[in-house]
Amino acid sequence: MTAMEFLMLTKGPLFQAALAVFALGLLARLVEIFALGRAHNYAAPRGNAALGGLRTMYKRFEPDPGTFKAAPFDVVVGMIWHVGFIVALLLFIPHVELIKSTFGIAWPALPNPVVDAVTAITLLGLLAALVHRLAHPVKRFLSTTEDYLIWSVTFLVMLTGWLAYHRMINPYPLALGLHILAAEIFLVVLPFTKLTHIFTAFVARYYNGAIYGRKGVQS
Amino acid sequence: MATATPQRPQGQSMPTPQPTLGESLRRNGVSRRGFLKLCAATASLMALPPSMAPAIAAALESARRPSVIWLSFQECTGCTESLTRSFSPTVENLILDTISLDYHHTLQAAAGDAAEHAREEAMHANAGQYLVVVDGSLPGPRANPGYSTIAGISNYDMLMETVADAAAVIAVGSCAAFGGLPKADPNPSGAVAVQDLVKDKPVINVSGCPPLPMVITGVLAQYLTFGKLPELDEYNRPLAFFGQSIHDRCYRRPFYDKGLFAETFDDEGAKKGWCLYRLGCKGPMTYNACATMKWNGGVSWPVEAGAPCLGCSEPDFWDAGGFYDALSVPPGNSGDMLLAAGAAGVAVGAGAGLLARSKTKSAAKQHQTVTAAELEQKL
Amino acid sequence: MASIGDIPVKVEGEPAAPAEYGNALPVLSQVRHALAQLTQGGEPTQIDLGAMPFGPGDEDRLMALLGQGEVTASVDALGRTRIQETAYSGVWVVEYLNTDDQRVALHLEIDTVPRLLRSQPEDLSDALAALNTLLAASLDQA
Amino acid sequence: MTEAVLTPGADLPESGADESAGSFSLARGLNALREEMDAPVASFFSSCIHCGLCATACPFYVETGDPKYTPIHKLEPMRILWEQEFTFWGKLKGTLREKLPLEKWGLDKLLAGKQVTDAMLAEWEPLLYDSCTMCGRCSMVCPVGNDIQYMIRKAREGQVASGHSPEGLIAASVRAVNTGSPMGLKWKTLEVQIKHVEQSTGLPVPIDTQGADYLVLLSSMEIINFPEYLEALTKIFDHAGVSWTLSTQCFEATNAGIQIGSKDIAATLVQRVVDAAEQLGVKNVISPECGHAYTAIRWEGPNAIKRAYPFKVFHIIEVLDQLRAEGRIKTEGKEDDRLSMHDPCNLARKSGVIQQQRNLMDLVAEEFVDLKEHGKMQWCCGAGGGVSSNERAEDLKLAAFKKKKAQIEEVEPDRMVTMCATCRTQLEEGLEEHTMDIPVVGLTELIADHLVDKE
Repeated sequence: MTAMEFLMLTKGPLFQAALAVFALGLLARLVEIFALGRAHNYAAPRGNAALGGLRTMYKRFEPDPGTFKAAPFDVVVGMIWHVGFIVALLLFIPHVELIKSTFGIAWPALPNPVVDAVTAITLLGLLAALVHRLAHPVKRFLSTTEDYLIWSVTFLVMLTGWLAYHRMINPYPLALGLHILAAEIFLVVLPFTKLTHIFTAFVARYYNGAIYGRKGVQS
Repeated sequence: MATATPQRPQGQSMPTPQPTLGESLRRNGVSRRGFLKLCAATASLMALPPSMAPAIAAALESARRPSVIWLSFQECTGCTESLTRSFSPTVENLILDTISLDYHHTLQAAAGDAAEHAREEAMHANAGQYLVVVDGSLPGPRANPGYSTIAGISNYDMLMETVADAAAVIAVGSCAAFGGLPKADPNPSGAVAVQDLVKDKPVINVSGCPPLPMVITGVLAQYLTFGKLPELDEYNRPLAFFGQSIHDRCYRRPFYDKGLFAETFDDEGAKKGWCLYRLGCKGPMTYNACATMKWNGGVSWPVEAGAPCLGCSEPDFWDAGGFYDALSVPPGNSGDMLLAAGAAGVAVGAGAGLLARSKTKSAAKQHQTVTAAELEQKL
Repeated sequence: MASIGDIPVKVEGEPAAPAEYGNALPVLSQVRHALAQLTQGGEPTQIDLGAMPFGPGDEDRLMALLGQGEVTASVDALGRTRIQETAYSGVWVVEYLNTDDQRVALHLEIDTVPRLLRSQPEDLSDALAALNTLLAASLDQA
Repeated sequence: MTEAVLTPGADLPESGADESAGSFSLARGLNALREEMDAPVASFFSSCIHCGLCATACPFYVETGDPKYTPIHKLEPMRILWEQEFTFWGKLKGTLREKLPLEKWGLDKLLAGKQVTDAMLAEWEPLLYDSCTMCGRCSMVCPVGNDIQYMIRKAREGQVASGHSPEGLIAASVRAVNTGSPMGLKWKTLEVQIKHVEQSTGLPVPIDTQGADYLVLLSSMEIINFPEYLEALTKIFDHAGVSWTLSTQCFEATNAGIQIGSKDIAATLVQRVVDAAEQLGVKNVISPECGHAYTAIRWEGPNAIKRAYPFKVFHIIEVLDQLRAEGRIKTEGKEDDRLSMHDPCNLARKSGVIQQQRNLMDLVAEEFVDLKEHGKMQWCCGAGGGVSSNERAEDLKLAAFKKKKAQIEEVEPDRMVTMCATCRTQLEEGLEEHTMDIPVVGLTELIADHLVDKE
């Protein structure tokens, strides 16, 4: 297979397939969660559950000062690479074009050198996160194969993207194809692993906020 | 230039050993300075650094004219048009005068049986030495040969017969090199590229739709000069011309790096000459020499004219997504598929969720009340 | 063969001033480097400007930066070749033209004298032989 | 089938009462866990990426440094069950394991699924009970928003049903159901104390007063360790002119069922409170200075008995602050030493009563200083959630207290104030263990001490 055939394969049928698996899997997972439902709560509420839920969806982006003090590395590195990942995903011009063509919506993007720098920082952040996972007693204790799997999948997407941007893999169709393939692996793996947290974290935060919001506490 | 193409008199047998290029130049009264100039221009033509000129001079001095047979199959004659519009007639003529273009059914004066006879004769006389240039793709061995024939001979038969005793094959244009437009989806004629059929001879691909004229002559010049095949990339294209991407050599590259893009063909960015990536430029994945050699005698080239690179020198570029869609945009309609898959996901999830829910419900039904009495048994 | 300039095109309004794409300065610094090499080790350099990814205006800008020097020469062999010394001694613009006066190549040469201007060794011996023949014939006549 | 159709749902045979302890089984435990699965649990388990930040919020991990005390790890059996039975991916894996010769293909390890076994539940018992007070601090810090405490409470249902709950809590539950008090306290004992209060205050303690505004509940621990509470309450209510009563039918507010994690036991105990309140026709029920009792009656109770109450439930601190706001509490003088406060988890973080106690402190304290992390981010004393009733957890309980101790040392108070008998006992014992001379007082008593004498 030539590099161009590989690129066409990843851009064409594989992309469609990955997108299909992703959409199907993710929605299935989400609906599966919601379908479980919740028991009716008979206790008289103190506060507004829905409002609390919505607030917590946002609030958990800000770490509380105590957690920052206890685990500054987690907070800073975690924040950096998550933001970096999202910036690279949503604000890189080729990605904006891709989203525009797929969903018909578009937004302003960042200059390439900015995304490049953000990506480099994100890669370093991910490496640091891995080292931390291997070194920190709690993280090492908790970590399963799946945790390392999703790290690898995430890292590969970023790495191949960065290498393709810098044209460090030749010829370019191969570089781009590898990046697209990595993204497809990411999409396919997402619904079936804890990568779903990208979406379910907001559901979880909502429930957390609603449970506490009902009791009058902003969690 | 084309009219200057030499036609060997009919029926004449193989001539006595031809003079070298150096000899024939001197015989024509070309001075040493003229020769130096020719070498400098040839170096430029071959995309070699000027410092290679002495080596070129030494090589050209003893170069002998090779015989060339040019076969045109499923093509639009664009490649020939490109070649005949080369901008530097002097150098061009010298190169083409030096080769012996023994068969080219668009350019040659002979027609019909005489033309075919010329081809057969050249093959016979120069067995193992001649070059075959092909433009156009051809119906593959399993396709209906009737899609393209010349003088009642199928393209496939003619190619295989002609190539049998060739020294090398040069596939000129994206059709010959990769199948091109005829091979584009759904490929009704079963078109294939030359390299799909010729496995036992070196094949040099000079892709492009059409290729830069200088690249065509440059490859010929290289063969003529050094008598050997140039270094090739993974698509068998000469690295000298196809070693770098349009993107890497594009004068608009700084705008890409700064993130300045034209978003429509008439916006401020387009007027200021910003990067055309978002307008579908395939420069990043396209390997060709347009950005430096340019077209029309160095006047301009597509990107300089404000048009995104179509990626015409790459395999299957017709099927590689819309010409005006950004490189990152996949071909096909993902949106509808996404909706369908999403709907299926909702259905699957609802099914799975309801099953799970019924599991909690049946668990609740099977609930055995914990009582103090039974707890007491544990103490 | 008609040149592209012969195609009748009417441009309405003033043509826009060519933008400058910033590729002149890198070449200039390459020239500076080559000149330093020439000064230190006597090693000449040739730069093929045809291989530069110039945008519209870049070449004009480079030429304006290099300026004009004292020497202008023309070589008539297989068409004209224009040779122009720049304002910087040792930096030469060499433009090769074909018999139709179209540019075939554009080089910068960083050297004490451009190669093409020098008499070539092979031509020297030919010249000597020719002179000998001429003298012999003249002496015979005399 | 016919029977099932005729008696839909509810009337399945009550199996517990007459069966032996052998009826607690893995199957019953797993069934109990299945009952507890809901959308929040599924979203929580889907979201955990093992960042381990919950560990930094847990006093048991912070003070021992043992990774097994990481809160989310305590839920591993429940997570395994969820993944296997409540995700299509898990079910698919299960089916593949069953139907395909994975071992032949060398894929058995890849798709290997851990099984929840009886041994596993036994192993997790100390993690779920001894090293967790269900304080909910982890639920506040989890970046993806997992309410871990919510799940711990649910996981304990499975532990009880599988027979893997601590002896101390079982005993407390049995006593609570059988005698009306987890400590086996009878009304007679309380009656003696009531007499004593009436004598020392000269005020009547109303008992079984029909139609009173407030039904006052107590906790056994208060009755035994802190008899001052009832006296203080009597004085304040007399002072503010509150119509209140005790009930002979039910005086105990605490709920061992909540702690051990049995909604059945919890329902039995809550039902007694509801019956007493409904019989007396009170408008409000007051939960005493006890944390989990408030959670039990206020939040879990209605769900345990599956209906809303015809009365409102308040913690005593809420009532006092209401009276203060209405101007019905007149105080004089203030404590002049440096006072700090411990928020009980159940009251503050888990119930939203945070400002009220501070309003009351302003009333009676000259120099009140909050611990650095307080309110919803307070640190647990280490004794709640049944840990104090679980003798096996004694060492861990004291270890966890070190976090509280460090917090107290930071602000160097002369005395600590709190409003939960369990917290108060733990603070007293813990401070004594570390030979720190910092007395602990209940907020209600502190208010009572400063009431303006009636004319």
